[in-house]
Amino acid sequence: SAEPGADYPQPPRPSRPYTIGVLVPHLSNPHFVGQAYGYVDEAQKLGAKVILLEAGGYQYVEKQVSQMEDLIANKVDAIILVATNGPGTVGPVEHAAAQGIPVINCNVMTASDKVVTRIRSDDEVIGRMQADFMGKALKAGGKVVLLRGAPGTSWAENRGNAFKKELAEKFPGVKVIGEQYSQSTPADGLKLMEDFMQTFPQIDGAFNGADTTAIGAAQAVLAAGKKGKVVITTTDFQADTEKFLREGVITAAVVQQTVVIGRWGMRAAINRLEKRQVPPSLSTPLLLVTKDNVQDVDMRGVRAPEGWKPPTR
Amino acid sequence: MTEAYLQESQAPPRGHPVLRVLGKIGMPAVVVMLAVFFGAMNPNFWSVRNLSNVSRQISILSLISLGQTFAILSAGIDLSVGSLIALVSVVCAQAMLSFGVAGGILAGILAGCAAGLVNGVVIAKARVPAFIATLGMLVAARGVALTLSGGLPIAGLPRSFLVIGAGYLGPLPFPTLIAAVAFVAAHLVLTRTVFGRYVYAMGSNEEAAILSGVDVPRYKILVYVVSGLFAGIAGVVLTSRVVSGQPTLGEVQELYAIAAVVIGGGKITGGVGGVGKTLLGVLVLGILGNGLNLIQVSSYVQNIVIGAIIVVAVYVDLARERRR
Amino acid sequence: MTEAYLQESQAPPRGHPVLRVLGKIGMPAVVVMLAVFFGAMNPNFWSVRNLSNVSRQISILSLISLGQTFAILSAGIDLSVGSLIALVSVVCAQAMLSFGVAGGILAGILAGCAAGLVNGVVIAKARVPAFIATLGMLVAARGVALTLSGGLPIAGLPRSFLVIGAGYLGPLPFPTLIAAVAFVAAHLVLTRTVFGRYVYAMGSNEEAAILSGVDVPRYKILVYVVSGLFAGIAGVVLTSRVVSGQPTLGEVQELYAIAAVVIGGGKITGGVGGVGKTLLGVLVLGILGNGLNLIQVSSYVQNIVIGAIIVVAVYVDLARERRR
Amino acid sequence: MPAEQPRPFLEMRRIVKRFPGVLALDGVDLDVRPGEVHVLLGENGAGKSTLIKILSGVHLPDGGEILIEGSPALIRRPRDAQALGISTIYQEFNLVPDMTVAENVFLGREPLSSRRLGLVDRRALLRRTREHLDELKLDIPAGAVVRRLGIAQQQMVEIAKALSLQSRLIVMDEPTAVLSAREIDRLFGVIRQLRQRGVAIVYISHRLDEVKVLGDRATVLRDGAKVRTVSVADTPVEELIRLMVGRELGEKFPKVEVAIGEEVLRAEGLTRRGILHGVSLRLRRGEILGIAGLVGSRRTELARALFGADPLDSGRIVLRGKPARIDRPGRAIEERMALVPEDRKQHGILSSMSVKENVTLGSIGAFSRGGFLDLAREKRHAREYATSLRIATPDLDRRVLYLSGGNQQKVVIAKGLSSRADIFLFDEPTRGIDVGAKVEVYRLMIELVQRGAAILMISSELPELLGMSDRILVMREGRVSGEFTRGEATEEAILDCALRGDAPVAGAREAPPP
Ligand SMILES: Nc1ncnc2c1ncn2[C@@H]1O[C@H](COP(=O)(O)OP(=O)(O)OP(=O)(O)O)[C@@H](O)[C@H]1O
Ligand SMILES: Nc1ncnc2c1ncn2[C@@H]1O[C@H](COP(=O)(O)OP(=O)(O)OP(=O)(O)O)[C@@H](O)[C@H]1O
Ligand SMILES: [Mg+2]
Ligand SMILES: [Mg+2]
Repeated sequence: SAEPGADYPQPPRPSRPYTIGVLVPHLSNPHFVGQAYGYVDEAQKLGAKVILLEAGGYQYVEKQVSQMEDLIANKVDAIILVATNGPGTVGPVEHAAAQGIPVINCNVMTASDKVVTRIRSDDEVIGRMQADFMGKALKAGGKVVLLRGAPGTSWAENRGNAFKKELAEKFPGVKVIGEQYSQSTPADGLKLMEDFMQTFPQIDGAFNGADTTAIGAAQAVLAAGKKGKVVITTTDFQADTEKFLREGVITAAVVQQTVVIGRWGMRAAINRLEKRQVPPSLSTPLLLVTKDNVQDVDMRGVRAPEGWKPPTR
Repeated sequence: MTEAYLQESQAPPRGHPVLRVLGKIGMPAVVVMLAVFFGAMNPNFWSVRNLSNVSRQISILSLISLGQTFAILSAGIDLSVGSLIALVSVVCAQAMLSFGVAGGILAGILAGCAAGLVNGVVIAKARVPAFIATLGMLVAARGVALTLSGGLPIAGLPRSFLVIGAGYLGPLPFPTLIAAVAFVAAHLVLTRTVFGRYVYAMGSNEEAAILSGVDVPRYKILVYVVSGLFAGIAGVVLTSRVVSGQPTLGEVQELYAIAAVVIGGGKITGGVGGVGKTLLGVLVLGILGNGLNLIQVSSYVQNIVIGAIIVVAVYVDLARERRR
Repeated sequence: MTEAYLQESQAPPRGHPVLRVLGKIGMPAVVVMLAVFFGAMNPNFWSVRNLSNVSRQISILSLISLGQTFAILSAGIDLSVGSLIALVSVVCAQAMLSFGVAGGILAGILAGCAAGLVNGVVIAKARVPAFIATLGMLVAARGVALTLSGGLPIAGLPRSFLVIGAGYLGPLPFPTLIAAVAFVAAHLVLTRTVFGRYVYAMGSNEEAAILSGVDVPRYKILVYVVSGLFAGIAGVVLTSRVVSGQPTLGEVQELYAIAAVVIGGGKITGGVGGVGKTLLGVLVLGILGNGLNLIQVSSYVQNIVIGAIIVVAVYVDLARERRR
Repeated sequence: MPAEQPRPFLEMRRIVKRFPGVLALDGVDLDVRPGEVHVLLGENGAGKSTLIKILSGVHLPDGGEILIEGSPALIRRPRDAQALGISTIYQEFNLVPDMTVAENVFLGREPLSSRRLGLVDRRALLRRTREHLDELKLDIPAGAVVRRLGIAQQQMVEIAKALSLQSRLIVMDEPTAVLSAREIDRLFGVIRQLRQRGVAIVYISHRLDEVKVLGDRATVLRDGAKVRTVSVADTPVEELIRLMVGRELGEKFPKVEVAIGEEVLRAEGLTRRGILHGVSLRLRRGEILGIAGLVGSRRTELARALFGADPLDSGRIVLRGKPARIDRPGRAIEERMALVPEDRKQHGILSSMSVKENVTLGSIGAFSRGGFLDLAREKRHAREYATSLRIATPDLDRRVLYLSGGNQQKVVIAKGLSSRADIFLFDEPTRGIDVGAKVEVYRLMIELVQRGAAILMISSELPELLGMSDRILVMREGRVSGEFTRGEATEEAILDCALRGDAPVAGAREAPPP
């Protein structure tokens, strides 16, 4: 089948090797490692050099700002930015623009409009898709909880809010009975779900802003012997998510094609540097994965290949 | 001694009568109060299942707090325990995939001890302050964990391994049992062995200990190996709980481990404290974490409450001290 | 005192000859070494633009490290500075939207001082250990910041406010200037004023200070207000730098602030240290953070390198000490 | 002493103070007149320091009242006492080790160049400090960091500080405990001047000879209760002792000649740059070797060097005929040596640990099997020493922190004695302990040598040296400047030998700018 993301095609290999700075919030989960693979692999194909920097977490806006300054000082040709935070990154983006360094904004949006293009799969849509699935799955009505994810991050806010809005509008029968933020690790998801199940005798569904917490929630549900009795929806598709989905513990995953985001970001950067037209915004398709269609998912667009690691220098 | 001066010479702290009554009993009273309160707000708090949840949830904190107790008693500190959990988790999982369950567990625990050994040698031999030595390890160990794992969780661990985190013995979850055993063991070591006595001696007056013939460097190293060992066990248990090796586990746990020791009544400058006190500290934090979720306090507000209670709890405990 | 004893009584540490040579000069040597190394690896390091970047990047750490210097010198500690930055940022931004730039700045700085005051009173009056009091504040202040802001960044600050973070005076970024002024001020206070004397006195022997009639509680409170003040300034500058109020700013910065003080040569147990030493510590951390990016060390490995260098730097510095 | 009785400057009435498990003061009265030196006597733990700590605002009394010149005074904090013109030299040092002498002397009342900004006038600070130091004829640099001073120099700084307050009542809690002849003379000189100026002085000491020369009246405490106030002039020493101890003491120095055996310790040319210069000595089984010298003559450094606590630049140590490499105290202890250090607060006690744990720390191995402790046996062992040294403590689990100064010293001695050692290094062992206990310590020393041990005793109390030693070495500026046999040794000869050239006890470094 065609390489995923073929609908924003790979440009011809440019005449000279460009140096592209890539800034991501962190590199400690499959989502961003997959994306990193997208950037690095695509850059290789396009003969470009990548400087890949992580801020260490969404909370480290300041560090990302500094890293961006460092890249500018280091005179890179273009910068691909996955913003730790919308407004927080405005300053350096405009600074880069002023220095004539084009900025491509991927996955998490900066509030500045001085970017060449925005490439993402929309958080609102992710929230809505989970809501629609949840609503249909609980057509009889039911009680759901939200494991929103990391406090203070745009994705945790936006996905959760969109989920609640959509439910309220389309499925009044389905009630949100509890929601909580937590660090997005399986351990925190596990604890949170355990506590939810103590708080509420009856839970029919659990929304997850990120699959890190979903994996924890799945454990809790398994341990409570409630497998299949709780509809667990989540975002993204790391190995454990797939395992639990195949086992029927996690019911549905709205999957971002992180590798594709990476490839498109790099392609846009090169196109821009080669003076080609770049559309002001591109959205990478989302996949709704359930037990039934899991085998048809093309992992090339979702995950880095087995054993690939971000370049260590 | 300053605290003698403060203790004997100042009028007992004023403050709300309830506090003053509590003050007579101190930290145990705080623990009971919290439990009663949450139980009243949500009966499920007392349910066997929830209590066993709590006990399992605090097992990790318990383990690293025990290691921390050794470090702090000896007038040191171990900031690296949180990162060590991540390192151990990754090492344990990777080793397990190639050498099986036993191999993985062993590798994980050894990794913890090895890191502790490095801490110990840097502190005792190179005489770098414990704060700096273990801060360096905090940063570095996280880096190693990320490098080894490439930032990805290590999935596909054998089912048999998962019992450690998920299994039960009667109503008691395995992690709880492991923590309980660890508590007893640590208590015996601190109160009944030469090593334990020396831990207190180093923390109370290192120079006097040296002049009394205590081989301080040697036992200091041992202290951090012990702390690493407990981090190792914690890392293995947590890895089993989350059925995968995770390079992101344990962040800021070091602060809570230290908090547990000090909340219980341990002195951050060493020499004073013990396993029993640490247990109280762990309970306060554990009950808060679980109870506030059960009564559905928003996670933002939870921070405020937890912050306040930590302070009040210690205040009440000291109020008792001063009344002696 | 132990290390005094160690200095006298232990042979100078063996170890690599290079280290021994460095040992003669200590921390300044480390700073120069790092700069030379990174400059050699990437000429851009020495570019005016990059140096001014570095100076701006370390301005925040500088400010909170100064506050931390007061706290640690007085034998205390302030774990809350990181969270206070977030609290200040949110308060400052929200106030600014309704009361304009000046109002916002004022509100932010006052928020910092107020939180510091709370820390101080809890420590000096309720006599809760500084570690616990400020740990409580660390957790609570973050909660307040998140609650006030609903967890979301506060955008739309007036352009005029942004000069604070982005403006220049000649080649010097404003944040750098602010930090520089703060350094001078703090130095004068510590070396020339009665308050400064008392900070050292409390940290070196609190009992003696009390017996000499120093109003220790009062000055302790002042110490934490000062720390809060610096956190306030840092919060405002950072808010301007990230052109928005951010409830998640400053995490673990407290550890780096403490590290800066100790790396420079301050004694974690109080009484020894100073603004100059702290500056050295800040430089080590700042140059590392920037240089490793410039020579493109993978972010995973950066952790390992930073962790190692922190330890080695302090070791080299102590080697000098012992040679005395 | 004036016949008519001037109105007392200070009256303390029915003072009561309880500590957990102890009734430290049980209705004690004390009145002090202007221009008198009022001595407080009592065994260790009798309540002397507690009484004066209440007077200086360190402790709050549980009962009783304090009158200054007839009017009730409320003393809740040290500052209150200072405001009332009361200054105190405490038994435990209370200087700020990381600050300079000058900063310490004026701590809390720094001369200011700008009151509004609270700017310290450093020049005035140094100048006025020098004035006070000169009054005491001290050549300690005003800019020296206290940490680098010796224990005796520190004590003199404390005295300078107390005097600089221009107080009307000065309390001195065992000021001479760490001083030797020269400093003591200077101190007494000052005290007599103060008395002339009508300053009242409360003086605590276990050295009865001092009490005799200095004291006007003495108030004796026993177990927290006042026994009696007597006129020193009309009361013989034996009587004072009986009032304190409540029983007759045997002879002061229960010296027994023991057959001297073979050499167990030989030091040859011990040298540590700037500190020790080619010190050689021999110590034999059954022998008590006394070391005399002025403060700063490096006796402590010698002991520490022998014990492996300080490194040597050259010289060798021979133990029981075999050359030994003692590079750390651990080795010394393995070689069955024991050290009773001079500075109990810094090197002696582990204050947050119990009396029992302190006593047995050095010999803990003897009570353990496979690393596990036999707590019962340990306790029995500790109790033996606690009782034989008459350590005043409610129980063996009490933290040493809460013991009286002298009882802390007894704990340190017990710790040294309880080890399996047969070579003992005692540095000022009887410092601050009461007459009864001193005799007890001497007895134990005799027992040790009778059992074939060898003892090296550093002391600044010549009578003690003369009374107990078989031989006396005199040190000066890190050198052995003389040796006397028990027969030929006299106070004059030793003092002369120690003083010769009267070397300055200076040399502490200037402070680095903070
Ligand atoms: N001239 C000097 N130069 C430097 N330091 C000195 C000098 N004189 C005394 N000291 C300090 O005073 C301390 C006490 O003197 P030291 O212990 O060396 O001799 P000592 O005879 O044992 O004195 P003490 O009678 O107090 O035991 C020493 O530790 C040393 O630090
Ligand atoms: N801070 C304290 N806490 C508990 N007990 C104390 C405290 N200070 C003193 N004590 C007890 O009070 C009693 C009197 O102590 P104090 O120090 O007054 O004796 P002292 O007469 O000064 O003895 P010394 O001659 O040894 O200095 C002792 O039994 C001591 O154990
Ligand atoms: Mg006393
Ligand atoms: Mg001495």
